[in-house]
Amino acid sequence: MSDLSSINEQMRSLLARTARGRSEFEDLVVVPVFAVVVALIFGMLVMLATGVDIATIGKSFVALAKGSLGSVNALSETLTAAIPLVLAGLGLGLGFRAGLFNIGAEGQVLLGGTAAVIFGFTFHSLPFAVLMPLSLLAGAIVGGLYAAIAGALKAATGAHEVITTIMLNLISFKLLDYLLRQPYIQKEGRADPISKSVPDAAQLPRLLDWLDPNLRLHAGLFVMLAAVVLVWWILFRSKIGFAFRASGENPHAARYAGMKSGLVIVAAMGTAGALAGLAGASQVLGVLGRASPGFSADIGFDAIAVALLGRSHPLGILFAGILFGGLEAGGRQMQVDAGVSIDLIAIIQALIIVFIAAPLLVRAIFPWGFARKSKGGSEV
Amino acid sequence: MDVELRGITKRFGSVVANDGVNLTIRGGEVLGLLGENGAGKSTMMNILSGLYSPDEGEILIDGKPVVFQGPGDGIEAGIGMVHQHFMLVPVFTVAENVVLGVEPTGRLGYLDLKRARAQVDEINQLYGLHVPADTLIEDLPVGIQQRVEILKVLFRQADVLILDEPTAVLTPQEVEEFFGIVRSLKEAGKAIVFITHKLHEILEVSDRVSVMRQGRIVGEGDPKTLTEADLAEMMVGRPVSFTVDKTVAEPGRPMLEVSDLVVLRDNDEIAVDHLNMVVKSGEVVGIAGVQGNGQSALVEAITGLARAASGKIVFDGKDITHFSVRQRHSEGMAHIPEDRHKSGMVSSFTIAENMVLNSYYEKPYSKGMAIDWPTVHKTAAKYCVDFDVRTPSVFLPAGNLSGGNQQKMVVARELERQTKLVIASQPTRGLDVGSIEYIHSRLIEARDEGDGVLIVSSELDEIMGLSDRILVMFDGRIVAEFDNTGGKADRNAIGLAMAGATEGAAA
Amino acid sequence: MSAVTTDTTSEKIATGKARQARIVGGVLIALALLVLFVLDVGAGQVATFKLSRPRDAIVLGDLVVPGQPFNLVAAALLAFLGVRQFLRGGVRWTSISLGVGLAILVMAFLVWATADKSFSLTGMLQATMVRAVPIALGGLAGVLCERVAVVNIAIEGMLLAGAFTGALIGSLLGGWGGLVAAVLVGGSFGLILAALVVTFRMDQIIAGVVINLFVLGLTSYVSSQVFAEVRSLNNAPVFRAWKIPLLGDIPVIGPMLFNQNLFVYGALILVAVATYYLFHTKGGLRARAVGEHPRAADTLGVDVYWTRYVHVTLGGMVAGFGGAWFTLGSVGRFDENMTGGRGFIGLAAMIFGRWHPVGALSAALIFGFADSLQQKLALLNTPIPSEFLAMAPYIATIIVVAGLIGKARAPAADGKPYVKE
Amino acid sequence: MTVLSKFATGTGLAAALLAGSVTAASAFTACQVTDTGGIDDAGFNQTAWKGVQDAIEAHGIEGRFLESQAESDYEANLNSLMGGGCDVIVTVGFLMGDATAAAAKANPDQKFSIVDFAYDPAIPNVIGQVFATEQAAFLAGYLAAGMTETGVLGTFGGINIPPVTVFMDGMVHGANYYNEKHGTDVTVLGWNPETKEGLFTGNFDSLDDGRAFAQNLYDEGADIVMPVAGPVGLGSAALADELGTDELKIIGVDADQALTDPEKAHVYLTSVLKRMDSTVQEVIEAAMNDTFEGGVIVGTLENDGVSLAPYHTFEGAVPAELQAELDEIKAGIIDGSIKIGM
Repeated sequence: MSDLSSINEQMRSLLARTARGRSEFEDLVVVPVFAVVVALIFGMLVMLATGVDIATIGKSFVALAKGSLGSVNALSETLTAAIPLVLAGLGLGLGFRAGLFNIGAEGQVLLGGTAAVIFGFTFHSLPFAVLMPLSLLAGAIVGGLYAAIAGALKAATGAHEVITTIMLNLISFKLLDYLLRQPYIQKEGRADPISKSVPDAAQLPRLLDWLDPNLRLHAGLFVMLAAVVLVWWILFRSKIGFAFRASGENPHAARYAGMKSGLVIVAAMGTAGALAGLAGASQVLGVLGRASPGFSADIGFDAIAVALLGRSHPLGILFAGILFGGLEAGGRQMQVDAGVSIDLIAIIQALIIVFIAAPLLVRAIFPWGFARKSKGGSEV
Repeated sequence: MDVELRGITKRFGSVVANDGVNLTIRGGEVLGLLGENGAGKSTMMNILSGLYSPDEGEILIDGKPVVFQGPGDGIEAGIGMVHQHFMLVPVFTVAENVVLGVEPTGRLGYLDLKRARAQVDEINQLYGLHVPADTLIEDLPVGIQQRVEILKVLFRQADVLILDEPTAVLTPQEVEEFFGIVRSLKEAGKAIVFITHKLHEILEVSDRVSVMRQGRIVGEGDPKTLTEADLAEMMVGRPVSFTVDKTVAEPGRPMLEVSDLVVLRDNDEIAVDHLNMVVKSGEVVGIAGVQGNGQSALVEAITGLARAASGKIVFDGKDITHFSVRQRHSEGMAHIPEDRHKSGMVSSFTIAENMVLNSYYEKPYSKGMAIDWPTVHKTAAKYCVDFDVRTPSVFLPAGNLSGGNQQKMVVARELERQTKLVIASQPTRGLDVGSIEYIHSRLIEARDEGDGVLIVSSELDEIMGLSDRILVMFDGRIVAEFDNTGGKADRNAIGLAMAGATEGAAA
Repeated sequence: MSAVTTDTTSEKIATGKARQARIVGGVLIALALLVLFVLDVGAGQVATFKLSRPRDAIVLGDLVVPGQPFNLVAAALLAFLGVRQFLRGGVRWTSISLGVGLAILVMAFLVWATADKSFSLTGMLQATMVRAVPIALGGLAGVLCERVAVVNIAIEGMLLAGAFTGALIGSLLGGWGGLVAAVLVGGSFGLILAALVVTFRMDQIIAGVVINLFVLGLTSYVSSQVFAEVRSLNNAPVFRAWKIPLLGDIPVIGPMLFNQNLFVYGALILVAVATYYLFHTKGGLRARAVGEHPRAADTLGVDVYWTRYVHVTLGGMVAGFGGAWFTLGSVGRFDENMTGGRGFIGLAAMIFGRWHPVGALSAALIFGFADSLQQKLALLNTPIPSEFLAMAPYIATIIVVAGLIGKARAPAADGKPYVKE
Repeated sequence: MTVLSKFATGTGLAAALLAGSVTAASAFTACQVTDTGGIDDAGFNQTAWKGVQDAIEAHGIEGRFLESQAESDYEANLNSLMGGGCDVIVTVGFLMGDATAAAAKANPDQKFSIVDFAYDPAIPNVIGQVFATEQAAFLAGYLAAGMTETGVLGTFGGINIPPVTVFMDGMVHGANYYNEKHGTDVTVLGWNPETKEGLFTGNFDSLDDGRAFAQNLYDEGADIVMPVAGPVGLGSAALADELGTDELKIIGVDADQALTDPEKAHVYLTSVLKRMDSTVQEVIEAAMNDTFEGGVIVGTLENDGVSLAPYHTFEGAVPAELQAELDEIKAGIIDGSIKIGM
């Protein structure tokens, strides 16, 4: 062994953080930017192919921008759409980190939202300060429990969560149809499946209605931001998050290290489901005011894309969710102004993920965008 | 058939696996190819068999250059390879495995399994392999599986057979039988490349030897005129002694007592069968045995990864049969797992994270529900210095380290703590000699500090070199025990016990 | 030596299989109680099942089942099977007993639901077959892909693409043109999936999810952007039922199997061909080897990438064919998201059917049966909420996936990319 | 009102999209938000849109529409039209009732109209358009009962909501009235007006369900089926087309489906019309002429807001006596001498 000072020197150098490499930058910034740009171009080609003329295409992109960023209302809509996407996306991202591919966010959103509604109107006499948070919590708990079913099955029997969560989604749709017909839940005087309304005291207050009553942005925004911070802390600072990540990267090593794999799976699934349930709750308490069949509107599926685009990192998911929220709000404007179907947005979203999830593909298509010695990715 | 490799170079990323290798293989001759792990032997043979294509250089068969696009071309040219990790489909029968790729077919692509069976039996007869054609591979013992591999190669009428570390899974007696098969193949005019890192095997069976180091051929010669020491020096690049320096053990109180332990596999088969054993403090106990005789299950049961179906495990006087992995860990049990990539580390995690992989929840690394990262980083840096883990930073992913440094990282994590019992499973598999020596000395150091040390290894040389006492495991039981003070245990008797013969010593 | 010790230990240690046999026994006894007390038919009530339509060539009388005696016998049979399982722990008979038990349960349930009413059994079986077709074809597509170790979550998207193409090209070129185009488009999405996961090593599940999103977006977009304006592009001819002479006139079975359209026959033939191919030909052996141990296959000269490309593309073509059923085999018109998750159910059918074409078909028939039964129950006004019946197949799938009833084994390399170096 | 061919529908839409450039002078814009069935559902969304198109043709105004993908889109879609320069916003469907009310209350200066919903109390800036659909459906049920050969009729709905079940009610009551008058025993499968339960696809978009449900009813003996599920009914029509109209006939709903689904025109015995096109146009005209006043427009047999469509290919098949009875019943309903569901 060498003398003390040289050991200290060695330790100091070991503890020096390495600078972020070019490849990491490409991965985190260049590829996503690329993906979005290419997907938009492809969207344009699709429009051309379906006989939309150039002027209308131009108009639709203007509308896309205007509808997502162009006004207070646009921004409000973008953020409103982003809230559930980010919340559910955080859950999925956390699941991905733990090696769980949870396709079931949709069902968790549905049941979580329904639970929040039921809790809300059941205890309608409680004051706002109690009822609103508890309703959110009810949504989170039910979403978490529903997801935990898939987790428990995986932990106990090895049943693959992709299949079980797909099945749980299908079950949740039927379950919701059934629940919404129950006299206790169904809105008075209605024969169709629709729940009673959420009382005012359970609603997430709208933030900007003093400006304009049509601005729907609600206090779920703060729930979303808090969730971003919380998930970041869980993943990268907490002990349980360490176990999540270790299990996700190498379940054998996690088991060897004494992490109870079953517990980790159930906990990760539960947390993911709780976030999805929260997404559903914030949607009903902040936007819809009641539950109806399919009120989740594919939030759970879009959130998969959001989590992938955000690289399962809480901050990435925040940005990705806002981007997708913007696409949704802008897409609506696109339909109004240019008469281009909002389904175009789904195509663009799918393409974004293709390029994100297959960086090899991006590199194959655009070899000149990568691995150059020059700094920065501005050549994109 | 003669084969010549000229100037073969192969790179994986920035690593040069083969660097201008020249090699000649002749019919009716056994060429021994010797080298440490990572010297580039397997890469070269994969190039020869067509699995990889070389970046530079050429292959000549009987003087004519050939280019292999894929393994199919290698087979076509008469080159067959028996891989170190068997290339058999477990849910297929022997016949199906053998004919895969060269299937006898009828009309409409109909797979003529009857004909396949007949052809398999024919070769069976010819070389005396005795392999049942209709049994599923997963139901066959390892030794027979290897014969299936040879059968596969012969079925394709290979003239050049490449045998990659074929003896790793065999008992000494099975090795003898295997050498018999090799000799009969040689007599039939086949060219054979025998790859190993075991010196005595080279001397026993090969007609010519080539030694590889760091991707190059560093020496060639006639085994009759070479000694083990010569070969070892060529292989490592410096004189090495294969004996581990250690004092006579002073066994103390029993650290680990296993009694009547039964462990089941996933399919309810019995892996460990009413096993009894003791490891005392201050001694190294080695478990010898052919892979697949329940060693892994035994280690898993002791460390808490597998459930004991019945029996008792006592650790330093405390019954830990139903303790969790974590409880055993905090009681002072250290575990160096048999496959570091699979279970010893998380490649994408930083070295620092790996250093606390199984202690992150304890003081001083945890505070409340969170992890105290500055402490973790400092500790990791200290461990790296102490155990000579060579890396520029503890923030790099562990996957970036070389194999030897990865294993040193694992050993550092396990041995830096206060431990009472060290369980090391295949602690030096796949490492270079330098790392092997280093890890061996740390294990002996642990013993000298009063730990009980249990070594499980399929390398009999390693067991013989390290252990004070040797237990032989066969079919889930300890079938023999040998005192190895001063390395005096009878290698031949151990070999017999490994093959299941019980007339030696009783457990 | 080892044999003796094995025997002594197996007495003491309860094996998983024996435990499973006891669980099944318990389940069967519970079912017997269910039939006895819940599916309790009033005395004298009869269930009438219509076997023929008035205009059928051979007209059978109605099948009239006395409700109470039938269900008492059913309960007794269930109880017998259950007790036998429980006591004897007959490991070999476990799944058979359970299968028989569930069949008895379904019959008892039908008798109970139909007590003093009637419905067309033949019609229900025919509908079962029809509703099973897209699921079976989706499942078969899954089998082809997963046998070479590519997980295909994109079956849903491929079905949808097939349905869309069938409608569009069918409108322009007629039914056969539409069918060929649907198969080709399904195949090209298979090819895209193969390219993404084999060549670009994208995560297989993500790739599948993306294809689903993309197809849904694209078809919905074109449907609302183009079809809404030019209706003639969305008006394809429908393949009518072809009655096979003689066979089609057999009561009950005839309408179910021999008086169907191209897609039903196609599905049955494809299942037979796929079974022969996978298990009795050279190509099938190689494909399965690639799914189980790709490196072994590679060392023997089987081109793993090529094999995966081919089979995933074939799977896509089968799914494209199944998708065309929605338009060319059913309604002649495309509508947004008209496959409604049937691709995912096909995936479940594949697992339910243990990665075997015939298994996938059988599972699809079970799903189809549940589906048509649900419609009948709505007509019969049973007190059971139809939602629960609709859930039953999904719950069954979860139970199968969880291995609670026998463990299904996926191809060993399933879902893992193969890196050649 | 002009009959729209399929191409006219297309060009009409295109004209609407490009309305800004074509009719430069107009300042008035009518906007429509569809429910999840889509603008081309051959049913009530399409019929309502036809009303807008008719207004475009008649008055040279601008028209826009916005399709809802899911129920949760209703509010968002309405929102994105706010400040978008719509002079009147027409929402289509009972399910949009809550969203429309909320938007109307938040935007008292914006004129709204909703199809299939009436507010009680009325909202000053919303005109509800409701229809006495059961009157026309009653006629359809009577007609079907007179035409059936098997003595079994069938119906099924999209989801169990009043605008759907009112059709089914009318049909059952019409058939019962026929039984009463003729002493026959015609049954209607798929709906029970007393328990308010029956056969529902649970959606308004799976055409394949439409086929399967019709097949189910056909298997049970029905030879005339009325699907009340928007485009889902097109699937039933496909089945009838395949089986032949001797085996199965379809009664269309909302629009004259022999016209909106021209390829399958021959399978429609008749259609139960809800003339949303005329009420929508009426609302637009009211908004243009500043006579817009919150409240309800009710379409009845009397004001031709609901009616039975022509029989088209079945013109010759309906016996004259039956037609005479139908005319008589229609008069009876209008003068109140026949009460439906009594």
